[in-house]
Amino acid sequence: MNRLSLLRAGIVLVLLVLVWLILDGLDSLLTGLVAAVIGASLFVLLHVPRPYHLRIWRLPRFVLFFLVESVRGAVDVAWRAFHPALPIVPAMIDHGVELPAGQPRMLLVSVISLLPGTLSADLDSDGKMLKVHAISEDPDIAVRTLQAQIAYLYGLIGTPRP
Amino acid sequence: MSLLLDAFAALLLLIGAFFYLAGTVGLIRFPDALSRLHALTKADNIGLLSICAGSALMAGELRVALLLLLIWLMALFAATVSAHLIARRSLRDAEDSGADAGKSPS
Amino acid sequence: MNWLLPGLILFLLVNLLAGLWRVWRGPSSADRMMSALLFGSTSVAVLILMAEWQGIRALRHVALLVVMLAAIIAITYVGISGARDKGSETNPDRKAP
Amino acid sequence: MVIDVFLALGLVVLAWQALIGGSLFRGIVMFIVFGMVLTLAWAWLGSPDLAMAEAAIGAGVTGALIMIAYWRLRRINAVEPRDPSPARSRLALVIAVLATGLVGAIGLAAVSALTGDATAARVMNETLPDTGLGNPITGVLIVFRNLDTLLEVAVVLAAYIAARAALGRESADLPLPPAPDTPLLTPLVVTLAPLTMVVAIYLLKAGSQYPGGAFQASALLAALGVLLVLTGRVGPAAAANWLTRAGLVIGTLVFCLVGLGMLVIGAPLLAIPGIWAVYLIEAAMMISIGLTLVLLFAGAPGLSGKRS
Repeated sequence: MNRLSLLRAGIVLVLLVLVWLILDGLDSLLTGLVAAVIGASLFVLLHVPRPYHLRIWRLPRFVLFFLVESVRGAVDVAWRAFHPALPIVPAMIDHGVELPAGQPRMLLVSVISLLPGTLSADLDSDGKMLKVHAISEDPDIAVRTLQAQIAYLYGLIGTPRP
Repeated sequence: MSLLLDAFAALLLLIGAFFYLAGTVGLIRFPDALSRLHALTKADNIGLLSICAGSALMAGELRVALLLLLIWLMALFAATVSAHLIARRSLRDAEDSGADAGKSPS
Repeated sequence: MNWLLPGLILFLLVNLLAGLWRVWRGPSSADRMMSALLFGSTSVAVLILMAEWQGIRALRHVALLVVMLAAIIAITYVGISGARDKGSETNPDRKAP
Repeated sequence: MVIDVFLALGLVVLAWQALIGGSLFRGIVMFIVFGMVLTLAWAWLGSPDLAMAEAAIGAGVTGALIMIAYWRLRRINAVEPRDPSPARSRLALVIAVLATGLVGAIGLAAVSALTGDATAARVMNETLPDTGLGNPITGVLIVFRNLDTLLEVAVVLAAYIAARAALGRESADLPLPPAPDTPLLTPLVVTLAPLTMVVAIYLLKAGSQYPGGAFQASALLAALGVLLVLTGRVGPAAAANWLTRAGLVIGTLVFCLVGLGMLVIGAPLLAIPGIWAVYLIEAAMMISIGLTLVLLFAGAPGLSGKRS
């Protein structure tokens, strides 16, 4: 195990202790530590080394982007649901994936479903083409913006704009 | 001040309930499986966030707030993964049977 | 304020049973499954509100449990509905070692 | 009050739909939803212990077990997708009337039961502090009525043995659906697994004072096991190795050893010597029940590291 994986296991351990504190308070910290160590060893057993790691100081920006966009997505879909005419134009669009495999690509696939009007429907086997299901007109810009945001989060590009 | 806080918490809870309603309306009204999935995933996610936030304000306790945050994060994770998996499944089933599951003729 | 929490709980329950229509109607199994997931996330919200209303902390732990199980049910569904069509001819599974 | 009525009616409708379902899959989904609403009903009645057990066992693990059974039946074409309803029998009405009568009688008995001083509940509540336990449910399960609990653990073991006996030599060939090949699964498993572990251990530990306990914890662990089996991280094996065997019997074994050990030191059979024994028994039960449920899901006598 190299130093990076060790660091990751350590972070997981700290997070699990935090979860224990949330659940149990300070009553029995020792049991919590044992539980967290068991959980963290399970993590080490299961986890696959990931070559990309996020830039933690860029996380707040991404979280903000994500929150704003998912609220917009929810408002948009609520508007369409209550609209008497049901303004929905379902379309399936293939979109190229520029992000590398692993965490960045996984983040793209999962977050797309919460943005306004887009839903990740399928990723082909080599992960280069993402089928996006859309209910509004043009999902292209949304997907491109998200890709840029994720690439920026992982330090792959210098600016969060496409 | 406390009254204002309570009113804000109540507002958040009401907003949450509204989004849950929107999700259900979408689930019933939208024309095909994939569109319905849009409604559910997006509306429920914000609905739960709003309810968690309102409830955390009402409880006024850090541990409760963190637990609710954990619940929301797990729900977010579970919802996005299952939305993708179900969309994918229904798409491939449609391709297998030659039927039309939310595809436009493009 | 007293009516707010029970009112919301009732509202969400009604909402939940309205979604039952989609489980009943289908038409595809994906529709049924996603409505079940809607039930899951609505249940979580109801449990959180009940915890607040009744002052029982452990109900929030129940909510956490429901959230963690929802993902597992979804993956089971995808597994079982997935290999169904091709299963008979290709047998994609393992042979016993 | 409105909520009580609503929940009760909803449960009846869901139970009816789960049984009657127009298609078998609809029945399964109705059953899962029934489990969720039952969870809410227990929560509304103020019993988080039962709500947890129902969520984890009723909706979660049983739902997964029924789905995998459905998939296997479809594979061997044992089920016609359109006509799942069994043949009607004339006995059905008689059985229905008798069952309703029984439920009604139990309900009447429960309503008219003594709530005053003479009940066992009062005695238990008075003696509970002596045991060091704070959660009366764990008190009943492990201290006051532990012969019942011991038999429950034994029943789970018996279920595994019965399943193996019924399957015979074929059990190694029960199919499992292939793992869905999406990049999202690995992060999900890697996140859920450690978290589930911590929450399960918390439930076990909390069980002595707060809602929780071995059954809830084991159901959660079983759900994790099901996830690992479905994603191919853990596969079925043709034979149980010694570790699996030990895990299967440890619950019954530890319970019996503690119970019998009391005879040696002159205490009554199955007396519980202290809070440490409660934790020991509960931990052993958690391992056995969780493991058995996963093995029943995998339809195999044992587990191996990875599915090929």
